[in-house]
Amino acid sequence: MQEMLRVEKLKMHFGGLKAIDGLDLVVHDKETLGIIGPNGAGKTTLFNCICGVYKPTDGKIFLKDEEVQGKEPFEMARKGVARTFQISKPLRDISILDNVVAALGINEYTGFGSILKKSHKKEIVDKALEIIERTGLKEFKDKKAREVSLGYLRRLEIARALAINPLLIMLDEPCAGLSNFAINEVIDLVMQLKSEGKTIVLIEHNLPISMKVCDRLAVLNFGQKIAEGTPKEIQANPQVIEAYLGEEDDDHVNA
Amino acid sequence: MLMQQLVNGVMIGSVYALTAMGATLIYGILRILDIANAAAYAIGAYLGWYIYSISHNLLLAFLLSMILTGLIGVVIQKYIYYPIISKPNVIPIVPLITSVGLFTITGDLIRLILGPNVKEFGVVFKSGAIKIGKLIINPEWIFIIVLTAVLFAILWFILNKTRLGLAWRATAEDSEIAKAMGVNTNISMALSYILGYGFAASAGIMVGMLYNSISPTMGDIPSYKMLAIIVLGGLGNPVGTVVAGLIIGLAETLVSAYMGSILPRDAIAFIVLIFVLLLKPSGLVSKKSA
Amino acid sequence: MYFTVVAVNVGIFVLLALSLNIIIGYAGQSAMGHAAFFGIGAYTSALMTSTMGISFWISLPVALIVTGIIGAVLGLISIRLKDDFLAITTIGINFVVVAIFQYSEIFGASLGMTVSKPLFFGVKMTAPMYLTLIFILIVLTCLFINKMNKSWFGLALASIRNDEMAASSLGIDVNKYKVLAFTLGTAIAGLTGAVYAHFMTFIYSSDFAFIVSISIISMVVVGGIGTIKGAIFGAVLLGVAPELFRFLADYRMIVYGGLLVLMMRFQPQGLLGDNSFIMRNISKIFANIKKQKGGGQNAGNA
Amino acid sequence: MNKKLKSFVSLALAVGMTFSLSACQSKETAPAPATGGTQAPAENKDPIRIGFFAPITGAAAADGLSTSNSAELAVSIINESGGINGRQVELVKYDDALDTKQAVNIAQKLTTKDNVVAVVSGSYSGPTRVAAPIFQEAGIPMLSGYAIHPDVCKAGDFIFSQSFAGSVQGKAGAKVAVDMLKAKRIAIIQVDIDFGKQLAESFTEYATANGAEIVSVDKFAMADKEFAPVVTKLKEEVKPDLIYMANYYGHGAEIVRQAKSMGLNVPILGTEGIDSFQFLEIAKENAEGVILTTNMNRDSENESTQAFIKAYKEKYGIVPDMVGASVYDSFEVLFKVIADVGTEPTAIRDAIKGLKNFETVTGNLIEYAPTREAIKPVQVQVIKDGDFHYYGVVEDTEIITPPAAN
Repeated sequence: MQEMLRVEKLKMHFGGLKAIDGLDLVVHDKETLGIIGPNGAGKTTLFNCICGVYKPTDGKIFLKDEEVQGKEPFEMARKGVARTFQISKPLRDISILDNVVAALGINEYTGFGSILKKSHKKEIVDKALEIIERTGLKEFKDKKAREVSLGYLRRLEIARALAINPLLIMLDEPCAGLSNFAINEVIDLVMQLKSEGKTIVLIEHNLPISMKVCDRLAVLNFGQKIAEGTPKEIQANPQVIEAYLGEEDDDHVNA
Repeated sequence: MLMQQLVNGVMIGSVYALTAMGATLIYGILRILDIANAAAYAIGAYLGWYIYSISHNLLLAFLLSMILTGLIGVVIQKYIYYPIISKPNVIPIVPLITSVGLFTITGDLIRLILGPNVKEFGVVFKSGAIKIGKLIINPEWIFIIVLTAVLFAILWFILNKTRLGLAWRATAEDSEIAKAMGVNTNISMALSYILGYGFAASAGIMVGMLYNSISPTMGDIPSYKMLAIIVLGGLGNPVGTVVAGLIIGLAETLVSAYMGSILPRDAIAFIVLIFVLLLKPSGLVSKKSA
Repeated sequence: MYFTVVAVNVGIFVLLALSLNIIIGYAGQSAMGHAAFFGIGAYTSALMTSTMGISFWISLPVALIVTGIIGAVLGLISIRLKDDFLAITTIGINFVVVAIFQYSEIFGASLGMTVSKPLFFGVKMTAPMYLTLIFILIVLTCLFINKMNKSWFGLALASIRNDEMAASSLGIDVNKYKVLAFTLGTAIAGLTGAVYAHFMTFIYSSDFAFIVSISIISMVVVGGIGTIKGAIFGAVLLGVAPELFRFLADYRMIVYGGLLVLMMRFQPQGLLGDNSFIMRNISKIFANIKKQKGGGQNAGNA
Repeated sequence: MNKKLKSFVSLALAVGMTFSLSACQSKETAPAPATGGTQAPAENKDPIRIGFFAPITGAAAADGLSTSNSAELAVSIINESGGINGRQVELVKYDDALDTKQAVNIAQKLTTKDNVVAVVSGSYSGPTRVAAPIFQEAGIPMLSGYAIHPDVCKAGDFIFSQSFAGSVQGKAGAKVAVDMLKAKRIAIIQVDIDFGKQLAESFTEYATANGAEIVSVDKFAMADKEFAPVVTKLKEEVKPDLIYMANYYGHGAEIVRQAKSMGLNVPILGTEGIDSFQFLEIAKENAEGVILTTNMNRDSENESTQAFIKAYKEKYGIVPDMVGASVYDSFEVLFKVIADVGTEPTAIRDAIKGLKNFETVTGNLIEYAPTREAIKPVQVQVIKDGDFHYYGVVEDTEIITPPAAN
């Protein structure tokens, strides 16, 4: 199997806090890799390092054999790494359609020259509408992003990720805060992408979901990978149960 | 001469710190860059002048003027700022423009009621200048430095040692969460305005005494210099504000004493500000170390 | 003639509001020192025409470019500051630039600069000619902004305004576009300054003080931030206000300040902003007209 | 669709604005006569309209009030005495808020809509300077009360300055410093606007040519209030034997207060900028002994001077200051020439040019120089017992005649 993404000895320290501390990780082409772990394990920090939001303290990141650590977020996006955000970040005061069109322009943002290029050309709008149709946002296409509910904003994030025609899609807790109904819809959407052969990295707190969707799981704790394997293997791993599942139970008790 | 100039600088710096203290408090809690705080400074000075001229009691002039100006602050907060900042999707420039409007109204109102002319404040310290060796210190200066220190101590105490301070800090973090925690955010905000405008009033009186003059345009310079100071101090941090006030006071004094008239004073304050922000984008004293 | 002159003055504010709107309205960056760039353009062109004897018509594009370059440099410097920090830094830039005008002999220092009246095909420019020039510039600026809004550039600015992190995840170089927005906005302000200097025939450092920046921002916000019509409407409204309120004599500034407060209190989105009182009614009227038209057609069919 | 509509609306607005304005303009200008009242028959009983603008609001509102008081007083006195040749005078007054943009609008309104026959500026140099070319082009005479920017009168032959040129007062100050006060080492503190700059420059020129040395120059911004650093420096390092203050009353009061409290006991020489009751009020006893050059002699025997001071005090409850007196002068000049030659603006201009030895409240106006700046003796006053009193007068022709236009 070909490698899509390789993370080598990645470290991300904030002052004394070691958010990620010597992490190795491989994502294969066309697989869906789940990242799980308790709160503060470094999952979102990992995403931010891969996407260029943080400059890693140490270590290397390869995207298809190209060294990419320390690149700017917009460069990573142009290289084909699409992401969604845990706290969704829609472009609130423009329409859903424009949100998707903005993503389709990924290679058009060249500077002053881009003033001369019209954004809403017919083929672009058609393409955007197609993505909107696929992600189930059709009836909201003319609504402003701030006017639609959270469930649809998650879809919008996925729609934008698709629109940049990515090599790799990174989804950061796409189901957090959604109703069961909305969760199922988002899962269906992810399964659909998976069946189309997209490479996906998924952070998902909800274990049953990760188990159902992912081909492989990597478990993080304290910025390190403590286990990796198929969902079945992970379920049986005592370390994981202690670090993760146990804590989850505690959470429930506390709540 | 250096010693005397340092004394001058500290004194000017204390005036700045005192002037910016009220605006710092309000920014720290409500995140409003309130130019109208300079209007409170002028109103406070005029009220203090009026009360002093009929009562000849300086303490009464200070207290009554601070309370009355603080109450004006509460009214403005309740009926103008609060409704604005509690609307969804309001850009931060909106309260700023509102404060410019309020500032314009106040200055002109004072002019219409009491005339545009400069008025003599009329409090004169009988003791005259104090001489320590070659150093000369005016009694007004000592008064200003003491007042700045006292107000700063009060503010520090309230912020760090009282329930009100806790409520303010909670409101500053997130007013929704503060409400959920049982903080009465309305009262907490009202109190912040009483103090913020009251401080400004005391600064106005103090400066009126220092220069023995008050005028409707006396708030013009503080209106923007205040902004430079609270930003330099790290936005909303009283410690930072005092440090920033002193830095700007000293910088202005030393530049005009040793480098001659290379730049107007206003520009010096902002050059210091830009320089510091480039090195430290979050101001001199960031929020954490407050 | 009086109205022509007032119209030129208002037109200058319209251009300033439109240009500032690119930075604060479209790119969402709180720039509070726009008058500095207005001044840089004014002094640049005054220097060219009145000191070096170069034609006014050449000084126009030069003022545009020079101001744009300075805007880009200052934009680069302040790019890493956000929100209130950016706001205050740009205020600071305003003060420092005014201080430079005030203290440099080359700019006439405290005496200001006398600017010679330019010629247009051998004829001294008159107020109606200035009005025409300003009008052409406004139309060109509107067309440009309109074009920009429909382009990838406009979409990039909209993305940055809404969420910088999201924008960068869509392949937008946020810092570069912010600087470009600064460059465009300040360049147009510089061009406006060039026209202003020659129209007034005298410029002085305090013509470009912070208070002028505040007026321009008020115009953009009162009209409705982020729209062409809002910027124009706000500039016209607040630009003619001092003349309109003359009959109030002494109470003029109070009324002006009061209007500002009331508008911000009750219409913070601006008079022509989204969902403002006026726009709701206008769209209602349009909807009614549409309905009636539709009804009329139906009746015709029947 | 929506965007198209948006652009259409905005374009329509812009077009609408221009057209409505130019439409108004054509309506306005067409029926109005070229200049007011010029071809009027001798029996004309219409009021004579005189324009006036001053910074009534804004940062210079105190001067605006002072000058606007004078203007109203002058007009009410002439009207009570029956007007000019039986015609009443009507004051057309505007507030420029110290804003050049508004001054341009006002000048345009005065010339094209208000049909004034002449104008007095009660404003600072900026607004007066931008208004001057407009009056020049319209052929309406303007008298500038106290704006002394050298370019004001350069606008053309319709523009006059009622104040002596800045260079005149600077030189007169230097003469006082060098000849009367025998100063050798002089420190200058100047406000950094045209007023301070011009006075300081001409002061320096004359003083250095006559054996004195300028030992320091400190500039500060108009809004500055804090002079402790400068006074400290003068006292401990510079040690001058005279301080020349080219600034206004707010600055002056603080400088003399600081000097007193720091124990800097040298003579202080001011200018007309501190000629205001406000200086006395703020500086109090610290002002005692300060000498200044100005245009009005409070101890003058001149009847009109005393009458003006009395009338002003009665009407407004305060004593007039230098800017007020200058504006009052301007109106007196206008009333005189209009009474002599009528209301035709060109005739008014010629009459002003020809005016000689006219007694005003600020003393004898000898004549207007070829640069159209008033030539009159420079009064030297001293502050004694909390009021301005006669100290001397500078009358040397070579000093009070402004240099020819350069």
